[in-house]
Amino acid sequence: MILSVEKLEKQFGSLKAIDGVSFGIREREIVSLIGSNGAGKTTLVNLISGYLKPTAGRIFFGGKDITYASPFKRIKLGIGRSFQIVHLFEEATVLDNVRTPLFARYGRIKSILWSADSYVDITREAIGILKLFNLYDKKDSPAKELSEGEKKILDVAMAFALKPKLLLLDEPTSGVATHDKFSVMNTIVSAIRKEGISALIIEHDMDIVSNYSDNVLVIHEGRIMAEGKPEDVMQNKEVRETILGIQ
Amino acid sequence: MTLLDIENLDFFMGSTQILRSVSFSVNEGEAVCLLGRNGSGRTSIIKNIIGLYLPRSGKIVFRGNEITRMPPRNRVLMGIAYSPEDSRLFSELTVEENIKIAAWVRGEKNDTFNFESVFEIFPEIKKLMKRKGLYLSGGERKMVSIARALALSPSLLLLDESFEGLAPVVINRFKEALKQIKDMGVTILLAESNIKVASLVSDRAYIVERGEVIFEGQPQEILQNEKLLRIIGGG
Amino acid sequence: RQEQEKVVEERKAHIPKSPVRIAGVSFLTGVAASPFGIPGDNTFRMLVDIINQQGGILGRKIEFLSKDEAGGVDTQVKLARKLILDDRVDVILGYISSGDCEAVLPLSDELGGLIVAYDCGTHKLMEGSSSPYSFPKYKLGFRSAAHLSIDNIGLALMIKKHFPNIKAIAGINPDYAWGRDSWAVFEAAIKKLMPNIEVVGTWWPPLFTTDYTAHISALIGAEPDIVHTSFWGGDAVTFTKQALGLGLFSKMRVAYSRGEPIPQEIGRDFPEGQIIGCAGPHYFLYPPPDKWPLNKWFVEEYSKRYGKYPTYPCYHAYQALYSYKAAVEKAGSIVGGWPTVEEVAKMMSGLSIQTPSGHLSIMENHDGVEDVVVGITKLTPKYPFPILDPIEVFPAHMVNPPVGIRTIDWINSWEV
Amino acid sequence: MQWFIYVLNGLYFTAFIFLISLGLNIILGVMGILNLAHGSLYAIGAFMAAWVIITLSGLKGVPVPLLYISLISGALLAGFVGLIIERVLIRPMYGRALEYQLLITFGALLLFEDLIKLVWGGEAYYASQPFDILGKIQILGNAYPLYFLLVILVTLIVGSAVWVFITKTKMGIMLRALSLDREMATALGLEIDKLSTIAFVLGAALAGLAGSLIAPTTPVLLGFGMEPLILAFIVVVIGGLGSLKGAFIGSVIVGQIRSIGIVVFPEIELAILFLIAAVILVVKPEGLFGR
Amino acid sequence: MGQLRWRGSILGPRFFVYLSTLVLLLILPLLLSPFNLILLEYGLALALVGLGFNLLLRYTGLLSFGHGAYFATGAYTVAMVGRYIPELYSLEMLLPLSVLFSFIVSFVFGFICVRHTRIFFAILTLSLSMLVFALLFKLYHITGGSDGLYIPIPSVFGMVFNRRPDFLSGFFYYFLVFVFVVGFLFMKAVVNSPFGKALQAIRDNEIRAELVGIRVKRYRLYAFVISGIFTGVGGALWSFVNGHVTPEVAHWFFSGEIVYMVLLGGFANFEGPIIGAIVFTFLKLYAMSFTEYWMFIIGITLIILVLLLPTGIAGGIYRLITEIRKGKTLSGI
Ligand SMILES: Nc1ncnc2c1ncn2[C@@H]1O[C@H](COP(=O)(O)OP(=O)(O)OP(=O)(O)O)[C@@H](O)[C@H]1O
Ligand SMILES: Nc1ncnc2c1ncn2[C@@H]1O[C@H](COP(=O)(O)OP(=O)(O)OP(=O)(O)O)[C@@H](O)[C@H]1O
Ligand SMILES: [Mg+2]
Ligand SMILES: [Mg+2]
Repeated sequence: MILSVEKLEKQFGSLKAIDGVSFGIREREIVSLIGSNGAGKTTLVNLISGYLKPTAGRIFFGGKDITYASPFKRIKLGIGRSFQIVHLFEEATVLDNVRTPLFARYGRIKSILWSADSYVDITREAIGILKLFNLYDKKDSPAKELSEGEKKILDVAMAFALKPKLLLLDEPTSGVATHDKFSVMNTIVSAIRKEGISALIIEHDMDIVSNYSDNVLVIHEGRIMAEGKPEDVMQNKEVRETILGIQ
Repeated sequence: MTLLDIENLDFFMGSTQILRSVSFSVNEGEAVCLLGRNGSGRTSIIKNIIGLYLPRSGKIVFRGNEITRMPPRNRVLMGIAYSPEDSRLFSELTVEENIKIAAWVRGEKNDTFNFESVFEIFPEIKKLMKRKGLYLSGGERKMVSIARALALSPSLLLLDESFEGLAPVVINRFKEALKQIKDMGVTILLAESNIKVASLVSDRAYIVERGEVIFEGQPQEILQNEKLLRIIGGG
Repeated sequence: RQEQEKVVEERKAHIPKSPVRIAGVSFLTGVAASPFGIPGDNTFRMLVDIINQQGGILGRKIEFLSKDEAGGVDTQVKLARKLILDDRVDVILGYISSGDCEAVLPLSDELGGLIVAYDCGTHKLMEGSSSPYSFPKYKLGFRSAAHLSIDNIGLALMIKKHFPNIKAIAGINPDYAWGRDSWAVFEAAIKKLMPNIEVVGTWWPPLFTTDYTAHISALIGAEPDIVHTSFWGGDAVTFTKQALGLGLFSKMRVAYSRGEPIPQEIGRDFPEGQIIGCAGPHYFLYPPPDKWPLNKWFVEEYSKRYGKYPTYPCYHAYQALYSYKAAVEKAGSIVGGWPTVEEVAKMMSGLSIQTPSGHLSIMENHDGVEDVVVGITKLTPKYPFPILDPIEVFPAHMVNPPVGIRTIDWINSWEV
Repeated sequence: MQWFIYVLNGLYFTAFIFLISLGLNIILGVMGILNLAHGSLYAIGAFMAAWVIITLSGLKGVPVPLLYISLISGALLAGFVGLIIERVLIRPMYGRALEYQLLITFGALLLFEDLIKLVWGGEAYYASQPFDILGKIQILGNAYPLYFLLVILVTLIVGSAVWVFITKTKMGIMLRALSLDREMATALGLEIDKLSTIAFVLGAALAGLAGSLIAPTTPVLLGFGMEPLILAFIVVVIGGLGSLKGAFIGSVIVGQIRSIGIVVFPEIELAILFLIAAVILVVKPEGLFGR
Repeated sequence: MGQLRWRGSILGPRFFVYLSTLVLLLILPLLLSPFNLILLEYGLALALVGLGFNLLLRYTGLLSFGHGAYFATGAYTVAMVGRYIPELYSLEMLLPLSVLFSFIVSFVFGFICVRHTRIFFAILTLSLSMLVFALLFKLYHITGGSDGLYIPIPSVFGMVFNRRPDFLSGFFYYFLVFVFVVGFLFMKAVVNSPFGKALQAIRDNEIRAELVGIRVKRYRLYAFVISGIFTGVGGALWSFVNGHVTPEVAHWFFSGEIVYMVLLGGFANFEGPIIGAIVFTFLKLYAMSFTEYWMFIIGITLIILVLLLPTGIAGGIYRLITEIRKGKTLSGI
């Protein structure tokens, strides 16, 4: 188990957004997190990545208790994430968007007197990642000039550049056109598999869920409704009714 | 009868041309879909129609009146409503206030807005009424944003990627609702990237590619045409 | 030696045709403009016109450059540099703010230009850091008026004379050098003169405070017999009005170090029995116009032109311009021709002239000395505001420290 | 019962600073613009009121109540000037970067300093008639000027009215929507221009009202607006950006601390306010009622 | 776009502009009147401030309205040493001391301020600088209160100068140019380094920056401190030129002038603040000696600038160059 969550709870005022959730993610496993709107998916990811502090429960990562660790600590431990709403360095070029995480990862970010361009290896690696995500053509445009979908792809590429052990992706393909959804997912997932990274992916599109995940976690009103292989979960009657809307 | 007519729209951002001579039209009571890849220019078209962007040249005609350079407010008063792809709720106002504001623009008195029709489409909203926009989940925001556009009781509804981020069960419900809305005589223009969703709710579709309209036809035609499918990326 | 004589000969013959350039720097904007800067500047302009009509200085007309003192000390330093290096003025007459004086006067020697401070009050301007100090501090820098020691020593002498039995005093002074210095001199003097007196509190509201109610209430709570203040302009008026409203004057007296214009501003409401200093011998009833025609002429000329009575900055402006004029004429008559700035400076040191308010002497430390007038307010049917009655005139030697001794050291050396 | 007077003094100061910071905060909240020229609007209000009062009391047979009504003139003029500032200077600034928005109001501040001088000259205005006429009353054995009580009362009324307006009325909610997302408010068809103008004019008029009310208590001079502006900043920092409640509590804190501080620690006066603001920000970075 | 193309080669036109500017700076004492040379020195000292300020504004996205505080720290370091420890009063001691003290002050203030961004940051820096102002003002017996303190001419490695104009137009001018060039090169390196990229990343999106492993607040603090030190050194150098320092340099109004001059030059360009600092110095002084309504002039200039030339002088020049280049290529075809 790279990640295990025990009896996690999160209360917002009178609302219990996460209500006693326990589950685990194995190494190299890709888990999809599905559920209706407002079920608590983003909240769960925020708890794991440290952007929210739980009201009860524990989170372990690689055997360590990280329940109250700072987000920064968790990044250093190897938890990477993307956001439901993209967060880019809007004014910087696409290349620099990917290069900056690399500088941080290689501990070069404090270098103050040498030009960024003089780090040829890092630049080369960044270009490799851009090629992987089909963004190479745009490498010199400022990120703000990308379309919504391109931004989404770049966002994932940036999380990827950190080479985390566990990648948390919040609707990585929402806003991406249908076909590109698959190619983006292909890229991400093959990269994840190649690097042996584990992932927790929030996704609404069941085609993608069933294509790319090893395991599915269904969450409803803050509790786990079902858990298992995609095929099995999608046969679950309750899931079909409340989440998928299929009678 | 054409409700919305767009002629030779050229739109620039800074010095880059985003839209190239875009022309298309939407008939009254129709549901029309703009299909295309990411970055093809659909959002730009929609923002030109609501007036957040101004074109360099070309014409936008609504109900026979040219509205190309009209301020957004006038367009809204003429019956155009818009739900953006990133929802854009007023984060410090409650859901109720978010929706009511739209009703006020339309001229409703303070407390007469009837939320029933909204609850019918999105029952989820009922329990969110007193929550601030800031604290909603992604999908909840989407719903409120659509509800807010509906509260303007528009005759033309502009929906930008409104199905994104909604759970399948909600999508199903929303598709049904769109049909009802259409039956009530509201014209719908949606920007979509998912041809399957588009084919279910729209009568006609345009394909936008690199800022140009390159195809017009039935969604079914596109579904059957390999080449078109590749262009819009609808695998 | 022949060479030298030739130079002197040439100089005698040579008085430039071009006008003499005099810069006047006063606050034309900002809060100090209306009470000080504009009256001072008005006076300069008026007197320049008059001198020019009478033929100028040694036959040279005056070209007057009127400059704003606003913008802060660094702006003034730059401006003074420009005036001396770039505009090549013959003299700068200026500065109301002590801070500006302190910053600008060192430039006189650094840049080789003559600078005459005309109104600023700090007693430290020409003093060294310990007594006895060597003088002059600046070869080319002067002040043509007495400094604030005359106001505050005058008040102390007045209190000793008229209210010898008081037990407690307090101070409320604006929180900047002017207020701090005024209080320091006053406190030293009164403690020396009346050793048993107790200071029950000091308050330091910032300049241009609009609400003194809290201070006034605190003063009332502290129960002094006399409150010392160096408020001027609007601050003095605001304080007085609000103190009236809160009933302060029914419980204590206030001694205003430069209060001369305030009774006029406030009118009949201004309470009787308050102690008022006049910034020198500058009071509209002193020197008595019938006995001192120069004052009569000055008051008439000024009020004809500007529809107002001159206030003390006007007198100070007169002192600056005429002491420069006198020094140039004196130096010119000795060296013949137009004197250099060094020659003018030599003449200015030790100069004594008649002014509308009596005699002004500029001492060897380049500081002016004057008598001081202090009075106690009293309502009379003749004027719509209280006038000063009785009036005391403390002569210059009683209220100005001798050359070479710092003011505070001088006061501390008194033997009462 | 001296303490009672101290508290009353604090309330008076609160009233004065509240009107200014309320206006500042409304403009800040709705338009996202920190109006550095706010002090100038206050000064304009003060000059106008002083001028009107002096002019009126120079005329014969002007009834006394008219002097009090004329106090509004400052608010009106400041509101009108606010209208012009908003139309000419602020309107092109929407959507522009923060530094431009700040600098344009800084430019306006410089401009107005000199315009005031052009219009009213460099001399001080003394317009104390309304203050003098009311005289003083005895409260628990202490004299207190009645005019100050009037100022407190007016502020209470105006403050409550503004609060109701912003939080309860349709217009107020629309103003808040505007403050949150200008582009979306545009797309929804809100009357952006009208709402912005209302907010700015309201804020400006409140500053002008403060100036008007203060004019009878102190001579009105050039450079009059600087100090209150700084105090209003402190209030806003303490209370929280754009928060009405914050402006109120912040003013109360500033008023009372100043009043008590002057009695207890006369040496540090204003510095204590900055220190308290700094401490509050260290403990609660967004201010007491910040978003 | 033109800027992009030049970036590649060291020997681009930009390099030649720099080089000729340096040569010009070195021969200017022969060309300018003593007074204008002094103004230029004010400008150069402020240019260092502008460079530091712009590291925060342009590269870290933080608008400080309180840089006067660090400026004052530098200037008052000089003044206080002159007043209390005259033995140390030499240029080679004063400059390191001003670095030290502006480091301390900007570190402490930065620590509080970097938790905020945007307008809150602006108001907060403003308030803190007013705290410095209030202290400099209040501690009259130590700081000279509103009158400020006199700044004597410093000695340099035992050399003593008597007249300030000689000092300023001789040794000190070249020293100032030297410090300026060093500061310029240092800042240039900073903004192009990975550290500079990190700052820009923080400016663009602090949530993401945190997420890619940049300690946002700490880096903001680094930037703040570097900026503060530049400003402090600028203040120290300025004080030698000015010969006097008062608390007004800590007032927010002075900080506003710093913002003004940076915008005047154009903050979107690296060189903008330098141009702005020099032009502003001349503009303000000549406006002041031209009319008593000088505030009106600089106010109107500011407004016109913001409305019509938001990219400042440097931005205007760049646009002009781009346009000319475009014109050339077009006519070439
Ligand atoms: N800070 C908060 N305060 C109050 N309620 C909150 C807060 N954040 C989230 N919520 C509520 O908690 C619930 C769970 O939100 P969450 O964002 O986790 O949903 P989600 O599963 O990600 O949904 P979606 O698919 O729509 O993004 C929602 O009902 C939301 O409104
Ligand atoms: N500020 C900008 N400057 C220059 N180009 C921009 C800017 N914003 C967007 N673009 C470009 O405009 C094009 C059209 O964008 P638009 O958002 O209209 O596309 P879209 O079809 O809605 O795509 P998506 O599915 O990603 O939302 C894109 O190629 C994008 O790169
Ligand atoms: Mg979510
Ligand atoms: Mg789009």
